[in-house]
Amino acid sequence: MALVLRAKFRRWLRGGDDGIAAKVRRKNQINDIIWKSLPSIRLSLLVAGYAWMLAIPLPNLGRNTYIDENALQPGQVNTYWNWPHVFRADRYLESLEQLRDQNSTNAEWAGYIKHEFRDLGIHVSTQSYHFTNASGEYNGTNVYAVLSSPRASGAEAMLISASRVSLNGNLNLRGIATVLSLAGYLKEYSLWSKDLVFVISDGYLEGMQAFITSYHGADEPNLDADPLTLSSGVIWTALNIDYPGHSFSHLGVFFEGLNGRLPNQDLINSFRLVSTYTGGVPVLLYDHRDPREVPHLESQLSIIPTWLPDVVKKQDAVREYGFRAKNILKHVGYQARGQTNGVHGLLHRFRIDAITLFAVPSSGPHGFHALGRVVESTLRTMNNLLEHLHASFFFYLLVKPGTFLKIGTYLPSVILVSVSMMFTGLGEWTDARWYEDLSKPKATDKSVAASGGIILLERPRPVLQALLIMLATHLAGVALFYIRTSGFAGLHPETTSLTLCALLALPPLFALIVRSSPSERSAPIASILKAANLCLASTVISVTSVLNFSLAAVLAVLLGVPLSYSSYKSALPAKIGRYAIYVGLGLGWLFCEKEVQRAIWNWEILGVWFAPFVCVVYTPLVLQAGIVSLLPS
Amino acid sequence: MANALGMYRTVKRLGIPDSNIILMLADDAACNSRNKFPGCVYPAAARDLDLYGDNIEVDYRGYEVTVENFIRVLTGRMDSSVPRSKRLLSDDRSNVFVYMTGHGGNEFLKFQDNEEISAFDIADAFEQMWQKKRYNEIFFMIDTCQANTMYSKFYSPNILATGSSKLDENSYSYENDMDLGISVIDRFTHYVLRFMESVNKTSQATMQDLFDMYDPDKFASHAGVRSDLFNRPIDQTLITDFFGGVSQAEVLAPEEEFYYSSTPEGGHQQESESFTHVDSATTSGAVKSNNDEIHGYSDLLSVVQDLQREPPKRDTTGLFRTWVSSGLMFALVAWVSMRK
Amino acid sequence: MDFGLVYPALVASRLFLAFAPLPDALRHDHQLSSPLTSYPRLQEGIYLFQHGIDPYSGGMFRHSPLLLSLFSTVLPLNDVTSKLLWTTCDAISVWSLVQIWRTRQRLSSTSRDGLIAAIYLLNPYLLLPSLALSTSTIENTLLLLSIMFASQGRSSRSLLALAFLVQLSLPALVFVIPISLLLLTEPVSKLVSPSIPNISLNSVLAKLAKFGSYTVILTLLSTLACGNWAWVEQTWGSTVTLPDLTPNPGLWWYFFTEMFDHFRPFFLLVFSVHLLIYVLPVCLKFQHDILYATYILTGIAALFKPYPTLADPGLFLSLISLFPETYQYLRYPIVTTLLHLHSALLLPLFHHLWLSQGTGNANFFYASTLVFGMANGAALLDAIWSGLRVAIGTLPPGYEIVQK
Amino acid sequence: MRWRLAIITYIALWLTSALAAYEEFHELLTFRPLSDGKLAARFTFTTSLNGTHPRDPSNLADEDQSQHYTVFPLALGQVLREYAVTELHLNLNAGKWDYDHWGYPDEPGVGTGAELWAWMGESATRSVDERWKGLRNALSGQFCASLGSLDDQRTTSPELTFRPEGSLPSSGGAHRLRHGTLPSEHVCTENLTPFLKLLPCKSLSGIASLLNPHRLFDTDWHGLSVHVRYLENEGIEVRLSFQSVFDPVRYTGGRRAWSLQSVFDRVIDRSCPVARSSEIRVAIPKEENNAQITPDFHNSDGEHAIFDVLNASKPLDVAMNWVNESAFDYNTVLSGVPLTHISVRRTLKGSSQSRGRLAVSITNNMPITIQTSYLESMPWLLQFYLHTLQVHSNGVSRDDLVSIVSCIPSVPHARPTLFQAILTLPPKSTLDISMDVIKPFLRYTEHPPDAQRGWDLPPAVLVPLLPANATVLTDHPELSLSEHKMDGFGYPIRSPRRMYTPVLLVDLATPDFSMPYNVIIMSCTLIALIFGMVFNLLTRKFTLVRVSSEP
Repeated sequence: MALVLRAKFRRWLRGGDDGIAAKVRRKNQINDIIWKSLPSIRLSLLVAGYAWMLAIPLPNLGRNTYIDENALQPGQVNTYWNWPHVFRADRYLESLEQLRDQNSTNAEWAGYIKHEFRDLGIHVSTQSYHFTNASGEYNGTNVYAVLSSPRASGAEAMLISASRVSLNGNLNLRGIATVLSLAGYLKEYSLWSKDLVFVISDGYLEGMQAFITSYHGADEPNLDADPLTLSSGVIWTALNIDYPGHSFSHLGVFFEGLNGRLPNQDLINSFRLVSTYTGGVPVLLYDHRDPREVPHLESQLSIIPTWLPDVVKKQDAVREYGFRAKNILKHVGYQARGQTNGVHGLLHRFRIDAITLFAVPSSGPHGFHALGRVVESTLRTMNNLLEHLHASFFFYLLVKPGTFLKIGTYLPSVILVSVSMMFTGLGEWTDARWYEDLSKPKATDKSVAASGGIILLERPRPVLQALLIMLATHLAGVALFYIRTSGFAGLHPETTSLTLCALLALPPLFALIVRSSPSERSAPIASILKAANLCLASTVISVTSVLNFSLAAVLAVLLGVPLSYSSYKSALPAKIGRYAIYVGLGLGWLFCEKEVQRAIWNWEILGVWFAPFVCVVYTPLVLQAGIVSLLPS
Repeated sequence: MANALGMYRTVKRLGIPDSNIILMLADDAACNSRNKFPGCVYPAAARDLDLYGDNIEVDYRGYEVTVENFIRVLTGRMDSSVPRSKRLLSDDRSNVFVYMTGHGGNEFLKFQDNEEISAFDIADAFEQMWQKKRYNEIFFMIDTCQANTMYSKFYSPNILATGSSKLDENSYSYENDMDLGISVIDRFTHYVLRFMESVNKTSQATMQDLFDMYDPDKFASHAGVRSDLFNRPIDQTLITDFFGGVSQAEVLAPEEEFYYSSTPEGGHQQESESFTHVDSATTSGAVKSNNDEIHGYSDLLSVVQDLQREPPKRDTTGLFRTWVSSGLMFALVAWVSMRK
Repeated sequence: MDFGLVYPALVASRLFLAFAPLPDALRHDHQLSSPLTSYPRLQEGIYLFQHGIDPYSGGMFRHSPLLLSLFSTVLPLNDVTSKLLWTTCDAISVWSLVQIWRTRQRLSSTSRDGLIAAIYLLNPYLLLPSLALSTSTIENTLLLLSIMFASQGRSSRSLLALAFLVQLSLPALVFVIPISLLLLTEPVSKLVSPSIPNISLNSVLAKLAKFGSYTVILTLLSTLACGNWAWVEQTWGSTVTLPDLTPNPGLWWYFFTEMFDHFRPFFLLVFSVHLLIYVLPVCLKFQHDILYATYILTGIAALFKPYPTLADPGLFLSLISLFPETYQYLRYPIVTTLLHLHSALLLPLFHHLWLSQGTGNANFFYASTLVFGMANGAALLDAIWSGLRVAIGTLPPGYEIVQK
Repeated sequence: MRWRLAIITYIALWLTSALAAYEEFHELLTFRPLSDGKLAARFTFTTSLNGTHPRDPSNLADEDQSQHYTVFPLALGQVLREYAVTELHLNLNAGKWDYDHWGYPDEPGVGTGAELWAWMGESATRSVDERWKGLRNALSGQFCASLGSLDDQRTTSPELTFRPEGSLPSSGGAHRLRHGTLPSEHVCTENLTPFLKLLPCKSLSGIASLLNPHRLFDTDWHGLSVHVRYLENEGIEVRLSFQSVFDPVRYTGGRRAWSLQSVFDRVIDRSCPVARSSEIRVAIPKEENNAQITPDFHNSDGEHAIFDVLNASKPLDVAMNWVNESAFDYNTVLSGVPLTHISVRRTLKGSSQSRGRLAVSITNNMPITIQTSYLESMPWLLQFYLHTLQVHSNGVSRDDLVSIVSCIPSVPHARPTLFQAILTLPPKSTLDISMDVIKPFLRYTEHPPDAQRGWDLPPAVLVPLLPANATVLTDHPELSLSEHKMDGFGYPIRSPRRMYTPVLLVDLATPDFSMPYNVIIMSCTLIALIFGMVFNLLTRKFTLVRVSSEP
């Protein structure tokens, strides 16, 4: 039996009489099969992609974090930070509060802090800076001190910083007090292999931006800052201490940096270990507490919809899912916009792995004592480093403290969507090549693909026009960006938004009066435009996914379905309706004023690419889809 | 780190001079600025005994600790300019003691985290030593994970080998110093050293006694012994044959490594040096005079003044040459474009 | 599109771009200029030379002594002159490209001229290196000039241009044979109806001898310029021994970064020879249309040369505008385009991730260079296929073409 | 046990010293309280071999006549003879010398890491480079340091900055300088042990007995150095010195009072019998009058309180105390003016691994124009773009202030850059020099085990010079450069005041060290694929086949 089968199979392979012809036939058959099943393939890919995204927070997905760099040895040391140092911190706090109450000037703050550092015998200096952008000016004075460690060459450094304004808007007095007291305490050690650089930066972000850019000699267009008079070595790691409240219950870790750059995961993990085991302080992602810990707040913390029946809501798996989902959503919110929350994010672009320790304000139980010990032990851990943190530990998705997803487990979701878009585009492109010939086939110039008896003729494709349309839309995007970031727009945001919306939305309507292509002989522009649009979008998504996963995911959600199913074969009202939707999708953001403001500020002061990206890449892509839906078939 | 230094101290205590010890240490634990107790390395968290002491000679340290150097030390294939303190000066009467510790695995031992030495390498090196008559007997001791696999490939005669753990076993650290933040010494070495403390130059303790001391429960691993290549009965082999007197030994470890030998000649050489000092000489209490005027910066100044006189000259010939060549280049182009 | 209008417009806009404010990082970008073509290194060499230090005694300067003597004497290199010079080079290249097209069509002017010019000048692969003042632009210009003169049958000029090119970059040796063959044949398209031309070996040898003599003269000039032979090892030698492992879009650098020391010489030999293997087969297969062979060889050189920049594949991609007859027989143009799109985005991105941002490691950029290699390989293969496929023309219904 | 041994050595040494007389051994320990509460201590052990000459390199071929030393270190002597070294300087330092607050060091060579330089006469039989290699290895064996890796990639001859400190014998050929630095080298007990073995009294008696590694290696800065020089019509002199900066404030928690016991954890019980002179000198702070030194010192030269260890009462524990100072007040000193003529800061800007910018800013603290020589001897790990050299004085571009004396560009995998220039510093102003640098890409075999740390780059060396007609200095005697530093025996240490900048750390791009096989496989696969397909197309011929089934 088997023998017969094998013989049959072999004959099928060899194709009986004429081998080559049979091979070609078989190839065509396979092509036909693939071609026929293409729509279902792309659909299934799309569905699979979105399903994967939804599956990311599942409790049984993800693995426990571990320390990859053996040298770190987190939490292996005794800490000697103790009440005397806490008292000193309290004394600093008192005088800082005086400064606050007399609402002193930047210079007075700087003067006081400088004096205190000098009293400790640490070389200290100040740097005043001056930012100007469309929306206004920012002045301030940083204080920075370099404790050059004994016995060491001073070629490496660690940075401990506290910004004067906390990330929740209050003054970060306790943070500053902690740093001052720590400086005095750490000076008694002689075991630092790296210099310690203490920075009390003015303002919230801009102070540290001024300091770190002039430390690395990077030139900022709209920054005017004093040169630094003290220098130290290469900064490897940094801790930013943010302690706005009176006391705290948890330590939250903020880690997203500018343009979606993440610090090495080892830093976060070792901090988590130290904080949990040395300091005895539980760790949170951001300031997001687990609803299950605080039942009375559950209603406002949890994102599980309330209309669900309790049977579902009380399921632990469901609550776990909700908890993780909210963490991820926060992460996506920060990373996709490329913004940072906390000073640490400004350091990443200089290859400094940095995180912010945020003392989540609450009525206890912890204070200076716990924080000091955690920071001391974390610094000892960072001090153990012999090399840059280099294990490829920069691509991860923290779903909750101590649990993360490897890149292999979350990236495919986005890639699947982009692949499906790519297939759609290719299908559209090949479609446009053939048209059904209803007349009798003529003898000349036709190549025939025998597919189900229908005779398909080849036809030219108007590539150039399509490409020109795309180019035009992207140029429009550039214009949009420059106008929106101009000084005028800063003054009258609403009017600008309206006019811009109109300017961008109306011209494509002329596409309506384009007469449909004279004959079947040449493919409709719309199909080519759609194909190109989809290929470009898919490329953008897949390329972005390695740089900034959250952004790619958002793009995949926003662009995936609308672009794949943009259609030009519909009646006029439908066309208009579709177009309106696309306009809303592409330009709606113009009207969320606060978001736009923040994005522009981030671009001008910190150089975050989110705003230009939206204007020059995202909006044009959507508009192209809109134009597709306007164009005649 | 403490493992190797402990051995070093032991063999030194049993009377083998530094000149016959070759110590290889890959990291500078003692004076690393991360060390809370500078210049000290303690074998226990109690920190009662400082292994580094104030008298130690490290022959290979830092990046010098490589597989290549280790093999060269064993086989004696050295560049002529390598000083004798970095050589293993042994002959067919020398007993060599080799001790290695560090991160290991099945039949390999890591050096500096970036290269490995395999059991075959060491076995071949020993064979070379045997053929070049560089040892009489070797006692090989190793303390790593899966240590016993390292001596499984030996095939040269007169080698006695022992290891801390067998295949698929880790050898665990004895205790952890919470001030240094590292684990200080491994169990196997810790107990071997403790045993050695009971040995002195005249001790009659034999290898058998040492091996009898092995205890899987204390080691948390099964230490192994290989004596089939060894042609003497173990219970008549004195520890001091390897660890003391005129014998010779060697100790090594990749993370921190150290190796030690003593040859009769080596010994005498040292002696003779220390005696040539006494010698008659005549007195001349010439007091130094202040008046020789060689000031580094004075002739620097002259350079400076020269510089100020004429600005740095450009090499005109080079410029001339370039002019000529570019001229000729253009001539060529012109000529070619003239031609039809 | 009228060439008379398009050409000046394009050149003007190119000039405008040259003087537009551009980030300084452009000139240091590893994709746009290799150690052999980088503008800052050229400046450094000239600076050293003018301060009486032999630039070839160090490892920094690897440009030809001809450039050295030219820029240190006749046209002193400063920002303005160099921008002007590079723009002129582009203008010349475009002009000669159009000339090649016209001679190929045996027409004084065609409707495609403008398009061809645009395809060359607006090609980002060519535009960016030229804005970065990479000397690979000059190499492209010399090659195009040489091809143009060759197709016009002016042997001395074309061979001289080629000799200059070889002085600048050794891998250009692959063009010696096709150019000398091109001088002996017609540049008109014979792809559709191949007919074997009869070329006497002696005439080829004559051309080669001529080329040889020019090369010798220029070599002597170089030696005269810098007074010793050190330059040979620094310029030509570096393309063979690869002393500088700065990343580039090519396939060599990472291979020889990771190579074991004792295999290095062997693989250097293999890679260098491999580049030459293709010359004869390609010339034989396309002897009916040597211009096409030359075109294929530009693709091969761009793919396999030791220190490529984006300008090399760029030239290959732009040259395709000379052969419209092959378009309809390209098998997978869209795939090639997408590959190029991806790699064009990935190369700078991964370069940034590895060297500036530090989150990615070298393998990222290496992977993107592999993608780039695939893209170029796909383009090359498709070009060869369509170039051969043209000869058969359209098929009767029910038939398909395969290779046996 | 211990004292018996001591007595035996005492007698032996007494005998030998009685016999040996044309060799002299002097030992000196100087203390200098520093402005920021720290304490600089410096041990100097000088052995001079009078009436001898360094070996003439021209007769290196024939057998060397046997040498007989009593107190002169034999091991070192043998090395010097074998390689015919005229002058030799070896420094092994750890820490960063803070010129602004500590002033000039007593021993000028304070660059972090190991530094070795030697003047050797040329010889037909064995070339200077050959002997330099031998010397490196010999010393690395002698002092347990990895000086062997000071190979050609790190050796230069900056003759402008490193002048001979002694005299060069007129006999023999011209003399050549070889200089190399190893910034990542560290100092530890294993270096001190052989160092002590070179001393006639080892560490048993005399001030050498104070050299307690556990304390010395805990200091903020410490370094040991060996200097050999030949003085015309005197002889060969070997100076071993150990220099360290203690921080009494850190030990005592606030006060800067110190004593031998507190800093060394030892006192002097016995003096070294063979020493001609054995002194402890404590610099007396000028402005502060509340400083008191115990016990009463024997004599003083105004600046220093001098203790003669040979006939002081044992055990000797010198102590210094500031009466009614409960805690040291930093606030006054840290705001004070720098103690050196110029202050130097060198940084490497930029965070990319492909290029950066080297910035040196030099401040002239003097009211007069100063000239300094500036030396960069940089391994090829950092390559200079000299054409981007920019010079700004107080923000104004002043290219005329820098005159390049010599520049030898680097060769990858082979030779370092040598860049020497003379800078002119206008009075009370800051000179900013900066130039672009590019970071090369190394073969994966060239990276060290801890490749991701980066490479330490050697310090730049500056030598401040005054124009000969520096009369302006009358009102700044303490800052005068033409004043000779006197060491213990009233003759000048003939060394210019070299200033070493801190070392830099450059991180070079690293390949993936686990990849070689994968890379070879993947690259070759791609190339082979394209190769195969190209030749497939070129060699096979086209044929038509009928595929459609219907006729």
